[in-house]
Amino acid sequence: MRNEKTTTIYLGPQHPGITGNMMVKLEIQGDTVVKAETHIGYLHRGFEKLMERRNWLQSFTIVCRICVPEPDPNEENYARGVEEIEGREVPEKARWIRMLVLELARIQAYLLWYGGQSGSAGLYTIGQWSVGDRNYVLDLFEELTGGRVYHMYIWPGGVRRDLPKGFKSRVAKVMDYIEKRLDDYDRVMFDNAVFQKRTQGIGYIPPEKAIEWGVVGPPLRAAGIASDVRKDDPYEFYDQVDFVVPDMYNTSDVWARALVRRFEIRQSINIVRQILDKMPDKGPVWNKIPNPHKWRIPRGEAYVKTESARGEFGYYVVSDGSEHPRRIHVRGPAYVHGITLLEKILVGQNIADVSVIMNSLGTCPPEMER
Amino acid sequence: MNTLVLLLILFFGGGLITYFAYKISKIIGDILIALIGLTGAYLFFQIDIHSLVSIKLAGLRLGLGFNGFSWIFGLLVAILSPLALIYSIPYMKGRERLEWFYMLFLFVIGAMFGILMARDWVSLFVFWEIMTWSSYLIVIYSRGKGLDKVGLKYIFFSAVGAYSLLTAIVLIGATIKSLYIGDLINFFGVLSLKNQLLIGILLIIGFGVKAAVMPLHVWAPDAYSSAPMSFTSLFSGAMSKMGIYGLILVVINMYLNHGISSVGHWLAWFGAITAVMGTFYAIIQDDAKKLLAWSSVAQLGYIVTGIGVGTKLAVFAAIFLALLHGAFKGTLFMAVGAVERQAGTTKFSELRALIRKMPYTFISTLIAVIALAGIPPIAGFIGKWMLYESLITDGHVWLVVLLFLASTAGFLYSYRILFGLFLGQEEDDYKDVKEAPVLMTIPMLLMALFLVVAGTLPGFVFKPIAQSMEALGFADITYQMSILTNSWGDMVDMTYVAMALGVTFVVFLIVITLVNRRGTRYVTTKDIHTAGEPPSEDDNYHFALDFFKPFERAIAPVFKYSMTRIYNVIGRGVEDFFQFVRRFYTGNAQTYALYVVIFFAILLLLAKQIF
Amino acid sequence: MADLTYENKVILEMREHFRDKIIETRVQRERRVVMRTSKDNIESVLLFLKEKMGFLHLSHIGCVDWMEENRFEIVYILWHPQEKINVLVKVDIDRLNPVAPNIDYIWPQANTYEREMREMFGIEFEGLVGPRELILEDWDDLPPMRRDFDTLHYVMENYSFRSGREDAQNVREVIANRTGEEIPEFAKKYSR
Amino acid sequence: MNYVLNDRESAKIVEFIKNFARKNSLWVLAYGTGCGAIEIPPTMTSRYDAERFSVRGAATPRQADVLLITGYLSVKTLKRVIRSYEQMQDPKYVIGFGSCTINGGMYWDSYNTIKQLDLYIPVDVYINGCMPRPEAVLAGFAKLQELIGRGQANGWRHYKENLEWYRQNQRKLIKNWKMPDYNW
Amino acid sequence: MTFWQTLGAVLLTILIAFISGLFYMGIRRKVIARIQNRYGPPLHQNFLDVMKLWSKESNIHHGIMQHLAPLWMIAMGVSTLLFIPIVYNSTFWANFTFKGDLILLLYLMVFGSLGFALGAGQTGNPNSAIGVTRGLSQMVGFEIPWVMALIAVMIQYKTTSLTDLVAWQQQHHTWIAFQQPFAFLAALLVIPAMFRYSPYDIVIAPSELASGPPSEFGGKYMGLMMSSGSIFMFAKLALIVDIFLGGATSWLWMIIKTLSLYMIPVLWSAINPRYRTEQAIWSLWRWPLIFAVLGLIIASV
Repeated sequence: MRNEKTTTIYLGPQHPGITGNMMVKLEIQGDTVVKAETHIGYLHRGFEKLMERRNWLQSFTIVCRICVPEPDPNEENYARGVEEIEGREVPEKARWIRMLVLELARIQAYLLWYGGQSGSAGLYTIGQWSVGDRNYVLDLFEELTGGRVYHMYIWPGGVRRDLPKGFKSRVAKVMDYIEKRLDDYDRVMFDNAVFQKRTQGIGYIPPEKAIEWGVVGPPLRAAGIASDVRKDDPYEFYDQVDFVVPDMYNTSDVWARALVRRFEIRQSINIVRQILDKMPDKGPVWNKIPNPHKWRIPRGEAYVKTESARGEFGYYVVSDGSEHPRRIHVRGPAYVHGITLLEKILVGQNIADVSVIMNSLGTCPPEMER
Repeated sequence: MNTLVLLLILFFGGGLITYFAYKISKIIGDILIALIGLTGAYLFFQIDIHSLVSIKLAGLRLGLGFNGFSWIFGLLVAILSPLALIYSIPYMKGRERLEWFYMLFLFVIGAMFGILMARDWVSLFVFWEIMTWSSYLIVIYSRGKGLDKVGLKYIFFSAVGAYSLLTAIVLIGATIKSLYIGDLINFFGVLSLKNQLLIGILLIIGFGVKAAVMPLHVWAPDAYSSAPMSFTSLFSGAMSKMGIYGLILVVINMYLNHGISSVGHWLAWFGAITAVMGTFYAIIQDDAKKLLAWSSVAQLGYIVTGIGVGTKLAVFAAIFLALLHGAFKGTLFMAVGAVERQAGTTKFSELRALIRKMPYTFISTLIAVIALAGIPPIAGFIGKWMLYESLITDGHVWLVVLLFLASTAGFLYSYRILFGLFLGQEEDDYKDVKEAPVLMTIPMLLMALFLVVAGTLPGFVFKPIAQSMEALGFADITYQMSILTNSWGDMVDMTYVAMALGVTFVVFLIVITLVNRRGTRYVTTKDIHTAGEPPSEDDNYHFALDFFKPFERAIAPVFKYSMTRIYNVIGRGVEDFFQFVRRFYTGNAQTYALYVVIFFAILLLLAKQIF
Repeated sequence: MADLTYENKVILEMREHFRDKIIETRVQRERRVVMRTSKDNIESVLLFLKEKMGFLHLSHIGCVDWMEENRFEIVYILWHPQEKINVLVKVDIDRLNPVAPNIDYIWPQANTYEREMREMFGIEFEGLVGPRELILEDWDDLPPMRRDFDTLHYVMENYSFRSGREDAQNVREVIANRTGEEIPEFAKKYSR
Repeated sequence: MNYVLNDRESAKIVEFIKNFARKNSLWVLAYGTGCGAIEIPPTMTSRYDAERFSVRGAATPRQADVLLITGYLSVKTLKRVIRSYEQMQDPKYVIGFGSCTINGGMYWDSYNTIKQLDLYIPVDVYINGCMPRPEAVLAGFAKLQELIGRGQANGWRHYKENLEWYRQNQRKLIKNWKMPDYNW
Repeated sequence: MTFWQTLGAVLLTILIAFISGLFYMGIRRKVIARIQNRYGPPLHQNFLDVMKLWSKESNIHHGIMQHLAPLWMIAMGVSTLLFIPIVYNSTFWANFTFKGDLILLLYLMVFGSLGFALGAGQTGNPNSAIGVTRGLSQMVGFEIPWVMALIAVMIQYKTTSLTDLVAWQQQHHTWIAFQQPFAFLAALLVIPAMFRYSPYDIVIAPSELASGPPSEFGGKYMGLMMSSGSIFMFAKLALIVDIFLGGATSWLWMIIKTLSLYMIPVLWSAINPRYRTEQAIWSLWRWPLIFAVLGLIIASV
């Protein structure tokens, strides 16, 4: 029976306001959302099933494709999961390089977020700038790994190859450039009264419920809770670098989330600089694995997690002692943010703000879809 | 026999005959009322303006007869009433107690003619009361839920009006010893200022109730929307004009012609605020009938403003708007009635996409709405143009701003009528709806045609208005067939407007229809961009509920502010009066009774002071 | 070795409170505690962990199909925001009669995980509200994440492949035709 | 000289002008169907700036000319893609983006993605790679423009003529065909 | 002036307005691209877009009102243009300027939007309807300060005729912008809203409504809309130039003035996000309204 009390609007899958390929079905009254329902499955390609058919090394090419905007935490998670079960040591330099890659990935993800957040509020200039500047980071990746988007660089036992010559100085240069550009973004985006009006006070997540509702990453920090996997469950050498987890932006709305990210991208640039300082110049970068076709991982399981640009990225890796993974289950931040949380906080919001809120939560369909 | 008397006999006698005719056979009754309506119009045009019937009754000199000024309103009634009657035949088909309804209907028409003919206060009052009571009985005719409250509200405010009229008449009789309207107008200057103000304001209250001026408008939206639509088209289209007629009588003939313009200016402010508030209320309605009712209140606000300002162009504009309002609001109420009859409801949230089912109703609604919104080249624009120009040239800046606010906000509800009833997502619920019967569409289309013609060649309408203006005491009324001018000498030539719009429209209509004609095809409204998602049966894709929510949110503070403004103007404690006026909406019978008692007490006090 | 006091404290307290209802406990590594319970006790264990022990955050619910042992293993991974500890609570479910208790009243986001497991493994959750379809649309085969669902077989049945590299067999010739390049005699043999 | 164009020549000229306009104004439907969507923002933004080649985004299918299938298509998305494609106005073009659209790419054995895009909708240009770089995307657009200029990008006509065959393929995958009928 | 001369002038005016309007849009795209660090499309890109839209081989409509919708727009655009004096003191380019005045133009300019809204309504797309409600609400927002600014000018110069206003400015060698600065400021502030550029682009709002009212328009309908949009844009600019910036003595001046005026909303829109509807209305009822009231007070004293 048709529901006459509300009007249905599909936000996505083919919609300029949606992040990626998913759908939020909005029931609206006037221009207020009374019910929101997230539908996913448009990007499902069953990689968890596919990994069961691949061997351990082949699976590594699939994991990076799980989250398109920021593939490296996946590779990191997979590599660390396998290493944890197998007990494989990673050379010191490889761990520094991993950190470098992860932080660069975070920077480029935040730059992409700049574009998404401002674009959803109708400020297209920032998107053009930041996505354009993001190419400089991707150039670094290309030089280091050979790929712009999918790097397939961090793998069990280390990383795939050493840094090219002069790479460090180029990284430092790009970092300087981006830091300079960030001030431009601030002037146009954060100092803009219209942008402030559009983002302040919307998409409120009650801080006392935030942990319980499964909020992680920047949205949780925007609620005033300093929670960061890099601090809470340190991996690689994150306990040896100096950075601050922000908890001073605690209004828990879209504006606070934007400020948190604005703060964190600068933190990441700092971390990159520290990594460049502390990284040893010489040393192996890969602890060689046996013949991949015969490479068996002992029976065991591991839950590993990495802080991605959108929050905690967890992998539950199970091995049954064979050449193939038994089960690799991915816990992406968007899996919680994009479905239950989004459905909850969209109620009562204006339809003009739906896309803004979605971007602020870092909803990313490919990782929800598996 | 004199045609004047014949006209009255036709309607009052006809009303009684109709009563019995319907008892005998519905068909005979139907034919009879159509005949009566048409004969009435025919008789009206046979009337000699200068003929007068004088009656001496119990020492009172009574007189019946049109003058040039009341004739123009008679014209409105004479043209609108047969159309409404003919429309009414199919519309009312199958209802109960038709004999009762039609008798009252004809009584109302007769009473309106009577009011316009009345040359003395007594007969005016008698006909006024006949009109009020008959229309009251029609309002509560449908016996629907909540109608008793509506009727109570209506009769209560009518009673207030009637009492003030009566008091004024008694005062007039006491002061100038003549109940002839002409005598009052002539000797008005002789009266003391106190009496001038008292009589005038009592009369303004009396007439203002029917014209639904701001604090007295409370009854109008409910009464308009509760009566059968065939009657409402007359109720709002013509009957409210009786109030306008009275206001013109008071403001122009009495005050302005004797050099008092301040009362008029106050009235103009009331009118402008009525226009704004009526518009805002209209925007938030969900029922087409309610929306139109509020829009009537707003439109009457414009007319009252024009009268209040009282310059030549302003009064001209007011009368022009009054005639047009009869035409387009009549059309709109008829169209909504047609929709109600065919689709069963007038709620925007339930109706949708009737355009393909009821094309003729849509066309007439479209034209009437364009006239209502005042968009050229349809006639409504001319009235608004003259009104604005008169206000601007006369320096009433803030009134123009208010009226512009009302008219711009008026686009919102104008669009809503068209969208809510005729456009949007088509659903199977309404697939069996058919176009209204011919007898219903023809009156609508005729009036729409009139609006189009009057838009390009308004001179046809200007001619009688100019005559009536001269009867009001304005000299040198000049007009041209299609050119409008203001007192600064700026002008608009409607033929050029119509030509520019029409020629471009037609040329590009040909172009867009012919270009790639084979590739142009119609698709259903299910084939829309739903973000790639195939539409499902269970979901509603028609956007109708809380249509102007963002605008409502935006004006919410203004709303509050202007309400308090009005009550400040009235000069009472804000809170008290707000509470007090709110009681009218509660519909509690005791409060009305209390109000009547208080009112009487005030009247008595006043009367004691005077006599 | 790091100090594992709180990890051990969790185990002790759980042992004390639930006694033999907790089947297996171990500290997997720093910040990881693993325990196993039975299907009937899982709700009370999780509630206790959340309300009493302060494991407020549900990180993850995973499921592993141990087809050979005829069981599904559901893993609830909780996080203690103050003590920074993950606890993995495992529960086994009969593979032939896969029914598990619904816990989305404890953590709302569990709803999504449960819907996913229902779809991917065919596990029924008692009293789970929500649309049936989460990811797949009009799926009528075996739940795809079960071990006995053969994705290659399914693909071969339902999709058609572009045949081999036949489209690229005359690559060299195509390029030669376009550019006007001469193909040396010896290369013609290998140009496919 | 008194040379009058005959019908065929004038039709040719009209066709040339039409194709010129079409190729120099490509509006791309904003539909990120697969992971390739991540390379669309760089393509459209400041470094690569597809707009200088007259390529810009369009919000709804009614206004769009080009449907960019960015990567693998799951069956659920295929249904929406078909609907979006059929809502686009002729002439319309499809660019298959990434190896997944060509032969399934690295998801060749996945139960939920299609392996060969041109079985379901006609493809005018394929861009290979996983993922194709923005330069490759621009090259793909250039190729499409070249084809349009020569009047050879006729996938939409092919689709109309062989609708039965395409429908058959589509319905094989999409079990619940619940879409409004389009009066072709 | 014979009939044919008038017709020729009318057609030429329309043509020039159409071409310059499209070029203005091209310039806008280019300027915004440069602000965004890009090269941007060629200046004539909009001509190609219009041509392409007209050459579409299939065009769908959801009913007669959608078929007619762009026609209302073009009828309004063309008629508005014809009632606006373009070249001062020229009998040839006079068009219909002596046949209408400002109040007519104010109402004429609504004709198209309302007609188009009807077409958008018939598509049955909820996004279109929401876009229309937003547009109408915003119209109430900007019409009030705009009309007040115009009334201030009208009562100060005791005329409602555009020709007289232009003549006054040309004879006194000054601009009303200097004589009535508050009204000009108010008008200037509402220009972005009139053009529906950021931050007032709430009607189209791609990321919220997927382009709103025009979302079901494609092919020739969209093409006609773009054409009428360019004409109407030029008309609006010419109107403001005539009222506040002294009109023009030749087409060249008109183009220079309109183009420089056009750059104001363009540059303003490049760096602004979108308002929400009620925020847009209230932003228009704040400073623009205050300036308009000041102007009105100055004019009426």
